[in-house]
Parts: sequence; C-alpha cells; structure tokens
Amino acid sequence: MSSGAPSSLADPAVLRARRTEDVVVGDEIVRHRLASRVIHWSVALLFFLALFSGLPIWTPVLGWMAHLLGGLNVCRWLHPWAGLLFFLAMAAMFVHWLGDMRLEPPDREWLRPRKMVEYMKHEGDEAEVGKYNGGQKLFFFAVALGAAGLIVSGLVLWFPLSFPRMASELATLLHDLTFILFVVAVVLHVYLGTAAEPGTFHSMVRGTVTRRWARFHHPRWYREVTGERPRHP
Amino acid sequence: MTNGWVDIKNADVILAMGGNPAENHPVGFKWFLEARKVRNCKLVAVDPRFTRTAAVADLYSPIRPGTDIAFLCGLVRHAIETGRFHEDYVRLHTSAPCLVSPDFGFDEGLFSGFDAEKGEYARESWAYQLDGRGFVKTDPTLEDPQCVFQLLKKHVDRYTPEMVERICGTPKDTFLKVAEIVTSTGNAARVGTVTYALGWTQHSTGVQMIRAAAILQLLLGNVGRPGGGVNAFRGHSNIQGATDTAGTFEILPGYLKTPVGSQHSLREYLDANTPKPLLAASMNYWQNYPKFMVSLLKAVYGKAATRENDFGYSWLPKVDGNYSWMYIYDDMYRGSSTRAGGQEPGPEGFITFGMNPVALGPNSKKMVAALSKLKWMVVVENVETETAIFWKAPREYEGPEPAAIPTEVFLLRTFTNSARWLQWKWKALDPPGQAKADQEILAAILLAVRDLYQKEGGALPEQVTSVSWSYSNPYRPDLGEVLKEMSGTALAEVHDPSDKTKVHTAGQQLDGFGQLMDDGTTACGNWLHSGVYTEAGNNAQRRNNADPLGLGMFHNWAFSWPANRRIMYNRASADAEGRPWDPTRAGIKWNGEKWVGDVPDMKPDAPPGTYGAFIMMPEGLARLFAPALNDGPFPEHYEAVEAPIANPLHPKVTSNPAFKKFTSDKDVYGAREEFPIVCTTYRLTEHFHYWTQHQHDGLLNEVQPGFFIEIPEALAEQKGIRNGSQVRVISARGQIQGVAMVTRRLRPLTVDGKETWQIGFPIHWGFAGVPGHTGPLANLLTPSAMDPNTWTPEYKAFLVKLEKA
Amino acid sequence: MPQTLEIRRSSASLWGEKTGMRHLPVVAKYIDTTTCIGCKACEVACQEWNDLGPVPTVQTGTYQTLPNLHPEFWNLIRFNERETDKGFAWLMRKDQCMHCEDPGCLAACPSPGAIVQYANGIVDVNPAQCIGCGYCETGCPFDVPKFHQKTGKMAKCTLCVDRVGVGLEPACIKACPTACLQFGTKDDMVARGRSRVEALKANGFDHAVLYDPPGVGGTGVVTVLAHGDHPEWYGLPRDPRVSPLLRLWKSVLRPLGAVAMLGTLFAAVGHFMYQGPKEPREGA
Amino acid sequence: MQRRTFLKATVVGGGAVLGFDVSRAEAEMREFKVSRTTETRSTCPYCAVSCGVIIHTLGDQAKNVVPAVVHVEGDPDHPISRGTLCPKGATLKDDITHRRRLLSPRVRRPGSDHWEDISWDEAIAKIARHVKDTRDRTFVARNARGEVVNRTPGIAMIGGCTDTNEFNFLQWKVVTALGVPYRDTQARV
Repeated sequence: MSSGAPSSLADPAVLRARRTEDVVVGDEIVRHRLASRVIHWSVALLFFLALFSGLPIWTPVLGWMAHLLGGLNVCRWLHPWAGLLFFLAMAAMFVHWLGDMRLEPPDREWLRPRKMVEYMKHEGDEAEVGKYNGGQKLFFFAVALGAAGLIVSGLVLWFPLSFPRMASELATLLHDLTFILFVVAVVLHVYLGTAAEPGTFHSMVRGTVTRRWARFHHPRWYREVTGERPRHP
Repeated sequence: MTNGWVDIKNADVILAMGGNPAENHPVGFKWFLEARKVRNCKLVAVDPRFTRTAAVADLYSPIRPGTDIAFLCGLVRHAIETGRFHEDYVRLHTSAPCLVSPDFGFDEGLFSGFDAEKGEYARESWAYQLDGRGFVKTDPTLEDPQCVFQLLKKHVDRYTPEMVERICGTPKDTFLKVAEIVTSTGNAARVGTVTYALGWTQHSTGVQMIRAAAILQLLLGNVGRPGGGVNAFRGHSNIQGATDTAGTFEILPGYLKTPVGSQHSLREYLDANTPKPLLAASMNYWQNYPKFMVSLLKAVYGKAATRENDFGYSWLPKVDGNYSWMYIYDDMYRGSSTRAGGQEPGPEGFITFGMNPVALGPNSKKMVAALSKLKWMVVVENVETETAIFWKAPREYEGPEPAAIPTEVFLLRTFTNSARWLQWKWKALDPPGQAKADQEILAAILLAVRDLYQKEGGALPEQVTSVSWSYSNPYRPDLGEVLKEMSGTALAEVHDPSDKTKVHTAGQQLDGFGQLMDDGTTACGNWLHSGVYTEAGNNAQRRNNADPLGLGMFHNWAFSWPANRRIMYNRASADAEGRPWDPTRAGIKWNGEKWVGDVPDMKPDAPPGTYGAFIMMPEGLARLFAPALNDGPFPEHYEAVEAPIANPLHPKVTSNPAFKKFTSDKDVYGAREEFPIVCTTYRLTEHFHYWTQHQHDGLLNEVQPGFFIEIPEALAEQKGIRNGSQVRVISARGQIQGVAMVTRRLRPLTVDGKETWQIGFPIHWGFAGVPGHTGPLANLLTPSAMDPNTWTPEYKAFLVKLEKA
Repeated sequence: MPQTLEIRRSSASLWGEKTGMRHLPVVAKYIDTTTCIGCKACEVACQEWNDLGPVPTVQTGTYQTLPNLHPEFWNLIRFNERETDKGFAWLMRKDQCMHCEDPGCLAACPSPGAIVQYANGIVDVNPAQCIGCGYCETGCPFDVPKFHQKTGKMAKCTLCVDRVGVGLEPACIKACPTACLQFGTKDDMVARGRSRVEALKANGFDHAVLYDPPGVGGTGVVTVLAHGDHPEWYGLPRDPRVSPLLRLWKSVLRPLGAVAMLGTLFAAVGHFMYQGPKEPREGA
Repeated sequence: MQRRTFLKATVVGGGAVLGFDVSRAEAEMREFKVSRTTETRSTCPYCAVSCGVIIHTLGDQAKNVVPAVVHVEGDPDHPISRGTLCPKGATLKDDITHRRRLLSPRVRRPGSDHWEDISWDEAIAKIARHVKDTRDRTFVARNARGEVVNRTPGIAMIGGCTDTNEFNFLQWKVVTALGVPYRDTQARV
C-alpha cells in the first residue's frame, strides 16, 4: 500500500493497477497495469493520427479531412512522422506484451473460421481461455506484422526518389493493402473492446475487471489469479 | 561572303570545310539544313574532328589539320581528270585561256623567282604574255601548254587520291565519295557552295587554301551564282565592317592601299595603284581609284584638303614594311624595328578597343612580355580582360613582377556593335554606371590631344589638327552624321557621269560611288559603303524583309555593299548571251536592254560580251593564276611551320618558304621528334571568345562550364587516361592542364604510312573571368607562325606532347 | 473561375475527370533529332524565359550540360556517341516533359489539382497544390518531373503555357536555329514528322520512326528518330506507359479497400444489434 | 501563388476555420511576363550572322523609369535569323545585366599591384598627355631614305571588330591624325 493514507475517493484496485497486475483487490482483479495501458493508448492515438493524416493523401474523397489538420501539405509532413512514431510505439507494445501472447495449442483453433463464427455467436467452450484468447493473440501478431509492412513500404513512399521506380510502385500496393487490413482489424478490435464485451473498455482505461467478468471471459486466467481450484492440473 | 546567308538555301551541294558552322554560326547554319529540306542538298563536312556540323552532315571526312590544300587540289585534279567541270563557264569567265610567260615554273617545292637569302619571291616570271597593245595573249581552245588551264592541270597532277590519303590521312574511298558529290555541281544545272572560317585562315598557308577553294569553285562554275560562291563566315559581328573601314594598317577605308614612303606625291601614289586593263573587254573598275582616293582625302581633311596641298596627301602617315599583329608585339618586345634600312622605335603606347591580345596570342607569354615593356596602355572594355590585368597574370605566364612593370594602364568602360549587312543598331538602353560609348571616349582623347597641340605645338601639329571632326557635337559624334560622311557628300555642284540630268548641289548626299569625282568636289569616307546614306535617308535602317525573287536577297532590308548588291560577281551566273545557267536560280539576266534580278555586278546597260564578269580584275576574268600573292600563283601543299612529317611532295621544302620565322627569345619552335602529336584549337557554340566567361551567374557558364582537352579514345587507352581525369599538354612554348574528354569523334590517321594522333581544345578560358570558370589560355601553346600574305597567325596546326597530370 | 474551363484533366480530382468546357486546339512540339546540332539554344532560352538557374555545373568530360533534368533545368540535350549501321553518329536528343495524352505524373499525383492537363494538351504543375511527395516522378515513364529542395515542390517544362496561353510559341522552339524544333497543332506536327520520316527512309535510314508512343496515349512532343529501332540510344524508353501497378491500386485495390473497411464497420454494428453484448447472465 | 489567388484563398479561407473548406487554388495559365515591356529591335553583338533581337526593357519609357533588360528574344522579321538565336544570343540578358561589368574608369599606376578609381576628366587628360608626349618623342618625319613619312611608331592601336562601322571610321580618322602605323583588328586573327 502506498505510504500516505489512501484518499477515500480512490478505488484501491485502481490505485493498485498503477504498479502491478494479475492480483485480486477486493472483488476486482487488476488486468492491465498503468504501463500496459499507457502503451496501448499511445499506440491507438498515433494510429489514428497517422490514419487521419494519411486518408486525404490516400483519396481525394476525404480531401476535406486534410483541412482539419491544416491542409494537405501538413498531412504530407505529418503522416510519415506519425507513422514512424506509431511504429515505435507498436514495437514497444510488442516487446511489452510478447510474453503474454505466447501461442498455445488451443489457440491454433482460432485460425479456423468455424471457431471465429462460434465466438461471434457467443457459443463455444471457453473454459480453458487464459488471460488472452487465441483471437487476441492472433490479432496481436497480425497487427505487429501489419506495422512492419507499413513501416517498410512507408519509408519507400517517404523517399520515393531514392528507391528504384518498381520499389515505390510495389510499396504503394503494400502500404495500401496493409493499411486496409489494419483498419479492418482495428474496427473489429474496437468493437470487441467496447460494445461487444462490456467491461473490457474499463479494464484498458482503469486497469481492473470484476470477478464476474474475469470468470466469464477468461476462466483459466481467473482461476490462476484467485487461486481457486483449477479444473485441470 | 561572296553570297549571303540565306542564299545558302539555294545550294545543291555544300562543302563545309575549314570551319565548323553548326557550332560557330548556328543560326546561319539554319540555311544549310533548309537547303537539305527544300532541295535534298548534300552537306559534306571535312574536319579533323567529328564536330556538331558533322553530326548532321550527309558525309563526314576526317583530315589532318593543315593539309587542306592537298585535299582541295585533289578535288581540282578530280574535276579536271573526270571532265566534271563547267567548261563553258571556265572558258567565258575565268583566266583559263590567258597565256603565262614561259619563265614561270615550279620545281622541288619552289616557284620560279625565289630569292633564298631574302626569303621572298621576285614575281616577274609570273607575268602574263602581253601583245603590242599591252593586252594579255589568250588561247580560247585551252590547248596551249602555257595557258593557265594547262599550267593548272600540270600543277595539280601530283595530287592523286593516293597522295591525298598519304598527306591528309583521309581514307581514299572517303575522299573519292567527297569528290563525287562536290564535282557533281560542275555544270549549269547544279550549284555548290564552299563555306569556311578560321579553319582555313589560321594557317601559314591559309590564303592558298582559300585560293584552292576559289579555283575549285571557278572550275565548277559556282562563283557568282545563287547558291554558289566562296563564303567566309566572319567571327565578330563587325569583322567585315572593320576591315572595310581600314581596321588594319595596310589599307585605307574601301581597301585603298596605304601610301608607302617611296610614293612622294598623290600623283605617284595614284599611278602606282591605278591598274590598266589587261583585256579589251575589261571594265577594270579600279581605274576609278583616283575618284575614291580624292573623295576620301576630302572626307578626312575637309576644307584643309586643297588641290594645292595634294588634298592633304602629305599628312597621311606612310608605311615601310609590316606593321601587322605579330610585328606590333615583336617590335614592342624589342623596343625597336628596322624600317627602310633605319632603326625606328617600337610601340611604347597602346590603345585597345575591345580586343584582348594576351588571350588572342599567339604565344601568350610573348604577349605578356611585350605589354610589360609599354609606358602606357588604354584598355576600353566592358569587362576586366586578361589584357587589362596582364600585370598580375599568374606565374606560368612568366611575366615580370608587377613592381617591375612600368605601364600605366587605363581601364575605360564601353558598349556597341554592328552587323555585316550595314544594319543600323538601335540602342535599347544607356550604358550602366559611368560607362561611355566608344565614340565618346575616342572623341574625348582626340580633342584633348588636339588642344595640347594647339597650346604647346609639337611634331607636325597640322597632321593632328587638320583632320575634320566637324560633327554637331564633337564630344559625342552622332553616328548618323558619320555614316553620311562615309556614304559620300557633294561639296559643290556635281553631275552624275552616267546620267547628266542628275545633279547634286553642295551638301547633298550622293547616290553611290558612280558619282564620285577626283577634283575635290565630292567627299566620301568609304567608297564601298557609298549609297548607304542618300537623300532618301539612312538605308541601313530599312526593315522591309520582302524577297520577291525567293532566292533570299532582301534588297530592301538595310544596305549591302557594294551598291546594295547581294551576290557578288553575279554576271558570272549568266552565259555569253546573258541567259542564266539555271533559270530557277537566276542571279542576273539580260532582258534585251539591261541586266535585271540582283543589283548587277556589271555596267547595267552594257550588253553581254562588252565587259568580263569580274569587273575589279584588270583582265576582267576570275584568276585561276594569281600572280599578286607572296607565296605562289598556284596553291601548293606545305606542312605547317611545326610539321609532324617531312613534306611528301618535296621533302627539301617542307613548310611555306615565304614565311620568315620570328627570332626573339620567346619565339621557340618545336620539333616533331619531341612533340609527336598534332594539335589544333577551336571555338565552342556556347561561348564567344574570351567574353562570355565574364558573365556572373551567366547561363553560358552553366551549359559549358570549363576548359577541356579532346583526346582520341585509342590514344587515351594507350596512355591510360580516363575520361574526366586531368591531363597536361606541352608545346615548345608552354604547357596547360585540363579535364580530358576522351572521345571517338577524334580518330588516329595513317599519315605518310605512320599512325598520327591529333588532339584539340577550345580557346575560351583564361585567368580572367568568373571565379570557378577560369582556365588556361589556349594560346600559351600556339607558335609565332603566320601566313605570308595576310600575316594571320597559325593557331590551327602545331605540335605538342600529352601526359597524364 | 474561368481557368477551370480550360482544364481537361486534374490530378486526384474528385468524381473522376474534371472536364473543362473550352475546346482549344491541341498543340504539340516537333523535334527532328536529325537536324539537332546540340547548340543548347533551347536549354538557355528556356531558363532565360522562366527566370531559372544557373544550376552549378562542372566540366566532367562531356558536352552534355547535366546528367539529368533538374528542378531549375527543364530541358536538356542528351549527347550520345554511337556506332550505328550508318557508321559513327553523334546523336543529340532534347529531353523535356513529353506532355503525354495520358500523363503518368497526373495519375500518380495524390494532391487534388496539383497536376493539370489543359484542353490544349499541356500538362502543368500547380505549385499552390503540389505537396512535394515525389510520386509524379516515379509515375512518369520518362523520369521528367524533379523535386526542388528550396520550394519543396515539383518542377518541369510547362511547354511555355504562359506564352501558348496568349498565342505565342514556346521560347525553346522560337530560339532553335536549325528548325529542328517546330510548334503547331498536334496533327500538323505529326504530319510534318511523317513526311520527314519518309524523306529519311528515302535517304537510307530504313528504321526512321516518328516517336509518339501509344502507351501514354501519344505525346504532346513528337520526335523524329533516324534510328527508330534503338530509342534507348536517344535516352527514350522503348514502350513507355503509365505503370499498370498504379492503375491496379487506383482502380481495384482502393475501392475494394473502402468497401472492406466500411463493410467491417457495418458488420460490427449489425452484429451488435443482432447478438448484443457478450456478458455473463444474472447469477452465473 | 498569384496575388489574386491569395486574396481569394484568404477571404474564402476565413470562413473555413469553422467548417470544411474545399476550395483550392485552381491551376491557371501563368502570367505572360513581357506584355507591357518596351521592345527595341536590335542586332546581336556576337558573330557575323547578325541575328535580329528584340530587347524587352522594363517600363513603357515613362520618364521616371530606368529601363533594365528583362528579356531578350529573336526578331522574327529579320530575314536571316527569323526569330531564332544561338545560345549566346538567347542569353544576351546575362551579358547586359551581369555585375562583373565595369562601371567606372580605373587606373593601374606604374609598378602598382592594384586598381585605383579615376575620374573621366583626369583619365582623358592623362591619356592625352601620354599620347602627345609619345607622339612628339617617337615621331618620324622622314624615313632612313629621307622620304617624307610622318608616322608615330611609338603608338599602336587595335580593336574595332565589335564596334560599329561609324566608330571604325572615327578610329581610322584618329589613327590618321596621330600618324599611327601599328594598326590592327580582330579580322587579322
């Protein structure tokens, strides 16, 4: 506990979430400590900054968006830098969460569309779901791969004149394809992280989840954290 | 030029030799390509380098610098041997039938009459055979071995295609292809023109090269015809005008001769210079010499010129010997010269209007040494040239230390120019800063000197004070008034000899040189330009560019001397009956009463046969045999002064015997053993001599940034020289360093059985100019050698050696 | 604004082509490489008229002013010494914007209105809109547009749109001393080119060709080549065209992308309304 | 960004602060820069083809304008050049306006290693003095054979090929007045 007396207003779990996670505080469990959340939100913020400064360059249809940022010239200047920072933040996130994201055998099933559909219908046996389910792990690696694709093609597009002509043409395609897939993934991620599974957003904002939420969504993680009788050794 | 720029479009064949028109006269070159577009004309380029002219030519032939006479005599021989010459033209208009004295001969490289000790020819043996009345004997059948035609045939007989290949290095089949195309104009139906520039003039046999081309064109019947002629492309905008107005010591305005010491009176001078006709049918126009001379004296001395004082003849400075370009600096360097057997001082004062001797050379080191002997020098320029700052030239020019140079140098500031057709130059804006126009500077100097003589007297003050300078504003002479003075004014009532009813009262402008008198009643500064400013106004300002004949004559655009004639010797464009050889390209034709077409180079109403076509010649005919030259009546191939091989035709006489070498310590000549490579200098289209490198932030320095040396690829490989690396070129007189431009546009030539290399470099860079765009002066390497007739230095062929820097 | 009426096509324009209303004669520049003497009058006339340069240069062993075009040097004569079937040749070809009918630069440019094609065929950069991204240079099959460090914009030959706009011929064409360059309507220039090619063929240049590549819809600069079988000798691409990848991106991938992204968004909303949130039932 | 376009953008742009501004500086044919310059027809000073040039100078010859060259182009009326020029002619503006052109008279004193400024009057006076002294000192009235020659071998005068015919005639008059035998011009070389 911090040395000073906790102010009555602060929720002890939230306070605890500043330093450590996977620990029970009262009837809440700390899921994401401060560092995780800061990294996550800086990645998110930079992603949208790069997105909104890139979209007017991508299509004139969104030309009006450029004016929000001060015109296409500003976008042309901002987008590469935002992209670079986004990549650095992604790298930090990748290192930060790589440990938790190790793929275990059950996660493999998520590759098959049948599992995906089951999840969508909220069916499927989730008993063994750890702190992160297969979908989240795959999303993690997919996004990391996407970031790599974006930076490589982005650098070529940033300095088209110092690469052979074919390189900049391929880079255009790669950057565009990766960006599309990335946006699709992020839309799903945001949806699942907010509307689809209430409580999740709170975990990334405040860092804590309720015991009910943990037991329902991530049973194995819940058991590990609370020490209750694990169903399997 | 005998013809004009636009007239070139009328040619069927153009031989561009001894010059690089595409680079040095690009806009004039438009008409070369127009001829090709309009009449599928064949353009043949003969040049040591594959130049930008060769790039668009139909046929390119390499040649060793300095061997043009061998090539041209080969063409003359080909024309005669294959009978592809214009026989009617040759019989009618040239001196082919004239008989030459039997004493004339040519043996072992020397013409008859050579005085080895004096190094000069006595020319008596070159005279025509004259009959009782003093007229030339002729043989119209051209059979007599002493007739000019047979002498020419014998003389050029040695120039077989094999000999041409041996001397020039031009492969025989290429030479025969050129001969085939060029001699295709040896008839009435086709016309060919020959164009040249400094590639011919700047040799120790320069004049004879041009003579050879003239003989070729006369045999082919091309002189005087639209699309024909021998056309010199002059360098500066007013080189033609400067020589017309006596820019050189040996002539007075209008190419009248400068009087020499032995011509004591005007009468003696006129008798010596007024030729007598050598044929009945010779108009011998120079018989009007006295009218031109007296009118000139009245123009220059005004009222002070009276019949009693020989119209001021005694005030004219007389000359003894040679005062031309290289003698100016030779005498300046020695400080004295021998004239008429006695010693006279050399120049100690020097005035230059826009001319840059240190850069122009030859032998720049001698130039710097000579200028360092001067007491005072006036440089009138618009940029700080090498000559203006010779006293701080870099070390390699071996000039004395500035402290040891006594010369007081005045650098004054100028602008202005003119063009070949007498075209008026409208002024766009005043000169910047405190700059003054040339004429203001000159007027100020003369008037100041005149005041000093009026106050203090001195050597023959009358010579200085009696020159008329009666312009409305003497300090700023109005060029219109000067042009009037040159064109010719009546001083009293004057009747036109050919049309008595035409009368000019005192003060009126004359119509042309036909109205000049030798009794002092007319004044004319330059009889050749007479008619430029008549009562009708300043014809130099005319801007009507109509061309009704379609041959590019433009009679109403400005004024062309003489008498606005656009094609010289145009009588020769018509046959004996006055019918044009080629009706589609008529120069002038006889319509029963008078000659029509171009302004006739003939008495307008003289029916065909009255006078020969070449009215300036005493025999009225074009001279295939020219006895007035210093190095032979026929062109003969001599090697350059620095010869890479012994002369294959006559090894005992390798170089031009009529050239006397200079003997000061700065005049060193290189031998072929130490300097094996033939070298030439030339100009580029992106720069103008030593002028445009001074343009700060100029675009020309951008498109042609710096000095380079063109080296054949094979030679570069031999010496391990990479393109763009630094190389050093050394001659007996100096050395320069620059970027190597390795190229296949220069090829090795097999000359006299040996593989001979040639390199070249442009002249445009010197130690003055925009920082970053300076370079070595090309003329550090050129020799003190020149042509014995025109005294033009030999820049185009000398010997060097080449090293990696 | 009257100007828009003269624009036939504009880069990154909204709904497809921006069609101007005015019908101007389509102009073209004719280059006859067989009468070019490499005098560079056109190079300096262009810079003098457009108040450009001088670009710092140094003699490196060639007559060619610069290795490539430069943002302040829009018009470069390429010198090429070459052994050909007709013997040694010194080929000279004026390199500048080709004002294509279907410009690669315009297709690649992401900024609306930065590159426009006027009704008279001239393709011009509009500095006010140019964002200096450099895509036009990669899009151009002739590698013409150049990025200017100082202005951060692209620059290239404008075929003297200001002079042509008031009815005058371009500065380089007026200056060309040997009439290698000529100006007029595209049809006149093509006709002149064809007759010149015939004349060349008659003079033994059987491979003479009028270079007007269809890959870019024909060019506003038609060039007579004596050695038509080797355009690369003149520094010209054999079959220039707008890059197919660029077409693929613009007309296939980008629309699909838009559909995919919006589709996912709608799918999410739809799923939420259908499935509702995923949360533990009461008492579980 | 032309002035007019800038005004348009700011006025319209003002409103954009709140909403979305989609107007942009529309591409327009550039301004024709020499529509009101003064045109002088003249001749190129360089080679002997004598191409006609049109020199465009600033202003419409109004009194308060000091004309400066803004552009030089070929004169289409000239029968030889028909409006074309070579690279030298096409860059005449450089030749007229570049700042290495000398603007005032200068003198290098004997033995000195630098230029000094000098007024026109003093320069002309000193030159005249030099000319007279040299002429008086080196004047040759009669040559070694006793013939009247009246020449001044102490002075040489060169140049003229870039000057007008009229100026060359004046030069010949001065050469004759001073009795200068050493006289030559670029035509020789």
